[in-house]
Amino acid sequence: MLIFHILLVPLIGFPVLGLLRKKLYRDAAVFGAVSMMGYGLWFRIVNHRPFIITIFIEKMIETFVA
Amino acid sequence: MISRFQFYLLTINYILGTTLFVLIQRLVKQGGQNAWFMPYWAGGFGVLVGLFWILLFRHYPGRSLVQIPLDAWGRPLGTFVSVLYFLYFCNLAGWVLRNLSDFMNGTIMPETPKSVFHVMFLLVACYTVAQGAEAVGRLNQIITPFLFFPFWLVLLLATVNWDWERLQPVFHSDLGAILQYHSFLGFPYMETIALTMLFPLVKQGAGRPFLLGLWTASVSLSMTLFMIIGLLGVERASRLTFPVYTVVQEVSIGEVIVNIHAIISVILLILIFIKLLVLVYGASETLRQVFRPQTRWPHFLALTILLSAMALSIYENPIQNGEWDEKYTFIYDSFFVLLIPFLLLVTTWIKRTFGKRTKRRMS
Amino acid sequence: MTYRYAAGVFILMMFTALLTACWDKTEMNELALVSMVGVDIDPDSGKKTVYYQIINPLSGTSARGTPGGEQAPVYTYEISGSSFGEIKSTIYKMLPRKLFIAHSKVLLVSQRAAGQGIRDIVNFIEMQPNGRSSVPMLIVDGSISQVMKTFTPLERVPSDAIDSRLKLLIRNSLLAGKHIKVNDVIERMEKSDTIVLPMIAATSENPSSNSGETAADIDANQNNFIIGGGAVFRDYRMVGKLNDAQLVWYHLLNGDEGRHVRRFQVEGKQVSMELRLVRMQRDVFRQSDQPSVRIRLDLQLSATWANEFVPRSRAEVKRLEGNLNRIIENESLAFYQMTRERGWDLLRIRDLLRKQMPNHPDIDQAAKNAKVTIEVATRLLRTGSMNQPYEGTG
Amino acid sequence: MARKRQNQSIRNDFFEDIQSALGYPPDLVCRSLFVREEQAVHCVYLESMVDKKTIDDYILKSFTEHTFAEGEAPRSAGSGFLREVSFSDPYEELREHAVKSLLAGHCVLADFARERVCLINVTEPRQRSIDEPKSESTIRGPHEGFTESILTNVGLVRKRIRNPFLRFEKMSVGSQTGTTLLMVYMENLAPDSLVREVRGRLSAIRTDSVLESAYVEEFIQDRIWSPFPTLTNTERPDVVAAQLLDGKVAVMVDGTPSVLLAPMTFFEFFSSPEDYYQRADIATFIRWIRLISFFTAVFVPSLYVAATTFHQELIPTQLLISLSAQREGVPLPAFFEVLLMEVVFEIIREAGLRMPRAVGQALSIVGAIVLGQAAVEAGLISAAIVIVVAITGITNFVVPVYSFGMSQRLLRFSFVLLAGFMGLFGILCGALFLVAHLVSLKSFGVPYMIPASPSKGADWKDVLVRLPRPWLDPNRLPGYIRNLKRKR
Repeated sequence: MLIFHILLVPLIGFPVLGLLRKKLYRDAAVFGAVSMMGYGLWFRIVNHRPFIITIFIEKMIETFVA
Repeated sequence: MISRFQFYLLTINYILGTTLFVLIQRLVKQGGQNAWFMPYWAGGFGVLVGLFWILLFRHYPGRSLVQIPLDAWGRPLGTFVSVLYFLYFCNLAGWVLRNLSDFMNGTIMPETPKSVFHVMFLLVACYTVAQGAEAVGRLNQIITPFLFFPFWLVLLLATVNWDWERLQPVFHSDLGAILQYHSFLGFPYMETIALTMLFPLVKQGAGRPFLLGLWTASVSLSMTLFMIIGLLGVERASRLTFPVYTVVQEVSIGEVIVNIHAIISVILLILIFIKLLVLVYGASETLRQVFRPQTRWPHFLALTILLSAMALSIYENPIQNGEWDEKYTFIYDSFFVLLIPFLLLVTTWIKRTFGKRTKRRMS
Repeated sequence: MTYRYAAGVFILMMFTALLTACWDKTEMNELALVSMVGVDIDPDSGKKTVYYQIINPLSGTSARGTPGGEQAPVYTYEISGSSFGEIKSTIYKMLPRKLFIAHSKVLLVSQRAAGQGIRDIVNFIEMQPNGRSSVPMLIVDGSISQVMKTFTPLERVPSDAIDSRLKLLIRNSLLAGKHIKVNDVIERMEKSDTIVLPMIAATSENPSSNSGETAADIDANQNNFIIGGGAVFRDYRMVGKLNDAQLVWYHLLNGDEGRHVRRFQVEGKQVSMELRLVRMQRDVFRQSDQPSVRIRLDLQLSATWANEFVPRSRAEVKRLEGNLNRIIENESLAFYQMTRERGWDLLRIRDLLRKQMPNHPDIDQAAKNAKVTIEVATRLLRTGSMNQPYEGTG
Repeated sequence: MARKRQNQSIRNDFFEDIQSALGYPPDLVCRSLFVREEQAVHCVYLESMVDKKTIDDYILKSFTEHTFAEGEAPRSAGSGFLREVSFSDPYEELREHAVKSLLAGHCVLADFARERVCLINVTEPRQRSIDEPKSESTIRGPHEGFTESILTNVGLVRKRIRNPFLRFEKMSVGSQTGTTLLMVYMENLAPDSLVREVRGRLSAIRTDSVLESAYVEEFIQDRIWSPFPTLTNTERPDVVAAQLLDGKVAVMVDGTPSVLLAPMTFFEFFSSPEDYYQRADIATFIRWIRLISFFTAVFVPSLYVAATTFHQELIPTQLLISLSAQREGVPLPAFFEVLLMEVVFEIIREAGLRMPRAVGQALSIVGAIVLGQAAVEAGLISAAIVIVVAITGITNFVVPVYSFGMSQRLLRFSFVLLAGFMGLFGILCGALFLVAHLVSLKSFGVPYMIPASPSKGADWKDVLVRLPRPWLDPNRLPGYIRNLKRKR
């Protein structure tokens, strides 16, 4: 858990800070959005409650069809 | 720019990619002795779908799949659709990675954590994609002979265990069952939509090599199935998790040629890698074309984080994956592959006819 | 520049994480190389016992010629449990090294386990991630523990001994066939065919458990096991036995091509002939309502080992061939009748019918009632290094 | 009057100034001759740089024996050798000029009568004779090698290509060293774009010193972070001639025998001009040997590590038993064994290079055999490792270009690391990375992996096989060169 944060937070944080300092706001936003998605998924995996994508899509299809 | 021949090879390897791993067993289960026939009609369907895309791309020369919605539907809706495509590519890439790690865990490295495989492949894939589409095309071109010849050579060596009787009786079992297996249309044929991201980069038009590649891949898939059935028999091929691997594992000619299954694992891994390359290229290009960032590397980093997470959260276990495959693959894929392009085509036509009319009225 | 540093840090961090791949790392001297697996099931309690015969690498097979002659070439570990999966975990109560199945060469199954059914065993073998199901499977006649604990002379690793014996038998006799591997068993059983697996038995009641002693004993029959007889399997269950004479006809009629020498009684004279199958053809006819099967065997004869009598003229050759044709036809037909009486489809008639007439409503019944005719055509092609045996003056 | 005074002051200060500018070097020689009455001719040169015989025989003699008529140039000094600077030029410039010329090995002749300074080229740099290059010896073919003198080298190339289209372009690089570079190409064969590219890169070099062609190589190569050389270097004039005839560009650097050649592609490192000195079938066979030994050198140690520590099922049973018997009692993991032996091998090799030649040979043999044997006997490593390391060490030398062999070593180590962590999977990832790197690499605009990709079918005729020369097009150029020419 701790390892996960130690690994991922700087991995996402430093590039975001670097991009902000270079005033590349759009880059920072894109990078942040994509990597935060990954971060969220990783967070749930590390907690042993993974967000299973196919089950989610299955449910969406079911509701859509019904 | 990549050449037509490179694109042709890329199409073949993309389709064979995970198919040789995952699908052989299910196809044999569904089709019995006649499973080798299935790729032909599914490939025919794939060619039709391909023609449909080519029709769409005719209207937007030089534009890629995610730029077309931007052109047709305007910025906000177009961006939304492109983001959907981005997620679709990521999802497929996650799938590919997961298939890879399942294979590795199931055969040669049972104890290594899955993420190691994911991250390693992603690092290499990101490096390659960062060199541009040319690098992707050339890498594939260089590697293909090293896939093609060893694969068929190994399968030929395996024919010491060949038995014609395993293929009999021909066309006796229920042909309807073959036609019912619609998820085969979705995976791998409809997933080829990721290749359309490369369409504008192919010199002298991508249509013909794409369709030709689809058909070649179907033929080689059919040949592989034919050999698998002749070598393993329907009973075993429909139950083993990785029939291609087992076929080669059981080859032993004399004392020297034993244990050549390493070759087949390497081939399968490389095929998967090529599929991953195309998907990562699709995802990163989507980001680049839609959001137009100025830097490159941070986005690859973000992709690596996202994809490695996706790979772990695609499915919980292969049993659930099997169920998904039977019920939902076709619907899920056809949303991205048939529905959206169809809507795009319709709007294009409407725009064109209305545009003409307004023009005429103006003049 | 920052990116370059960030990339460096990132790659370094990734590599530390990737070190976990070392979990799969095993040095070669941490492996227990299994050469032979034996399986037994106690019919009363259902307790499963697995024997692992593990190669001792230091026993002198090494190229360096390590002074290891005193050591046993293999060690047999025996472990029991209520299921095979369980044994995977409990084996380490005794075994100090990581079990390594990939190079095992032979699978032995005790007769009593075979009688109860081998489906569990076969599944167990096929499910092992590193195991290969292309190993021959033999049925132990008698005590499996005895066979597993026998040292073999000459070929010091018993699995090698069995393996090479089987290879020699397949080439030089019709006592063993090619289709005796675990994957053949699975395939045949899944098609509800029958299969015959070779049997193995220990030659002495109490084999010596000291490899040095075994190696020093001149009598190779004393501490050894012998391959002979066949176990008939149907539906993953052993239903009967074939003796060596019957095995010959079984393998011949199943298309095995070993060169078998057998003595025939021709016109009151004894003659030993080597026969080898050249071609086999099986045709299905529909006669009235019942299908009938005609099996044509083309055999190549050789008088290489005919020390009693070698024909002198073309007429004699013709006569000998004609007689042999008749004898082989009769004997193999008798063999077929025997199997039919016992309800074993050893000629795989059912499979043949299923392929040739897939629309038949009741294949099982048809296979049982099918009329089988066997035609044999032999041709004498070779003589040995003598064209006539010495006959003396009497 | 003023002119007279200036003359006078020049007479007094000129030589003093030159001496002080050079820091009173011991090899500076000043000689004064009285020609007519007191009008002296002063001659200054650097003893170490010039051909004294020329000076004595032709220049000084001509002053002493003949009396020059007014306005007559020294007869003996040929036109190319002579440059004259008038006294009326600014003094600073004059001095600067004189110093530069002295350093280039000229003789400075101050002729006060005619009020001018003659700079006469009488260079004879100290150089060794032409002999066979040590690092690139051949069995058949010319045994000449380049020397440190650029003029000799030019002559060696000219000797092989007697063609008016052979072009030499002179440049000077290095703010401190002022080294002469020559860009050599065949005007009718080399594509313009390539020549322009090389010229551009050479003239963009900003550095203080160039002592060897490697300095130049680092500035003009395509990518810094790559283990693969995109230029090759050779000391053999026949190699340079062959490559020039293929339409390539050579860069000669004064003071070093190694000449750079560009562009180079991956597969060209496996063919050497010697291939054409041998029968075609043999040459083809040797090319294959080179390719195989490249793969052996890069992959064998890592495959060994992967197979013995991760995928034992790949090893045949008998071999596995014997290997595991060897490993019994060895303390180190196989990965460290291989790494250790590889490092030791590299150390021995490096030491063998630096050692005095007689000792070096003994050391490498002693090191390799005795050390390996002793380590096995002592139970530190298993015997198979010694074989693996020896094989890779030997195969490493097969590639004809030394710098390419170096890159193999780096690759080998990284592959061993990958194999140690992840087994076959690691090797595969490394190999894919390598291929991705190779296909993205370019050498002066030429894709590095040509003709494999982008593929040119016809070019294979001279890559994996060497067809007999009569079968090849007599005016043939490598495909990519033809492409570059066509693009123009």
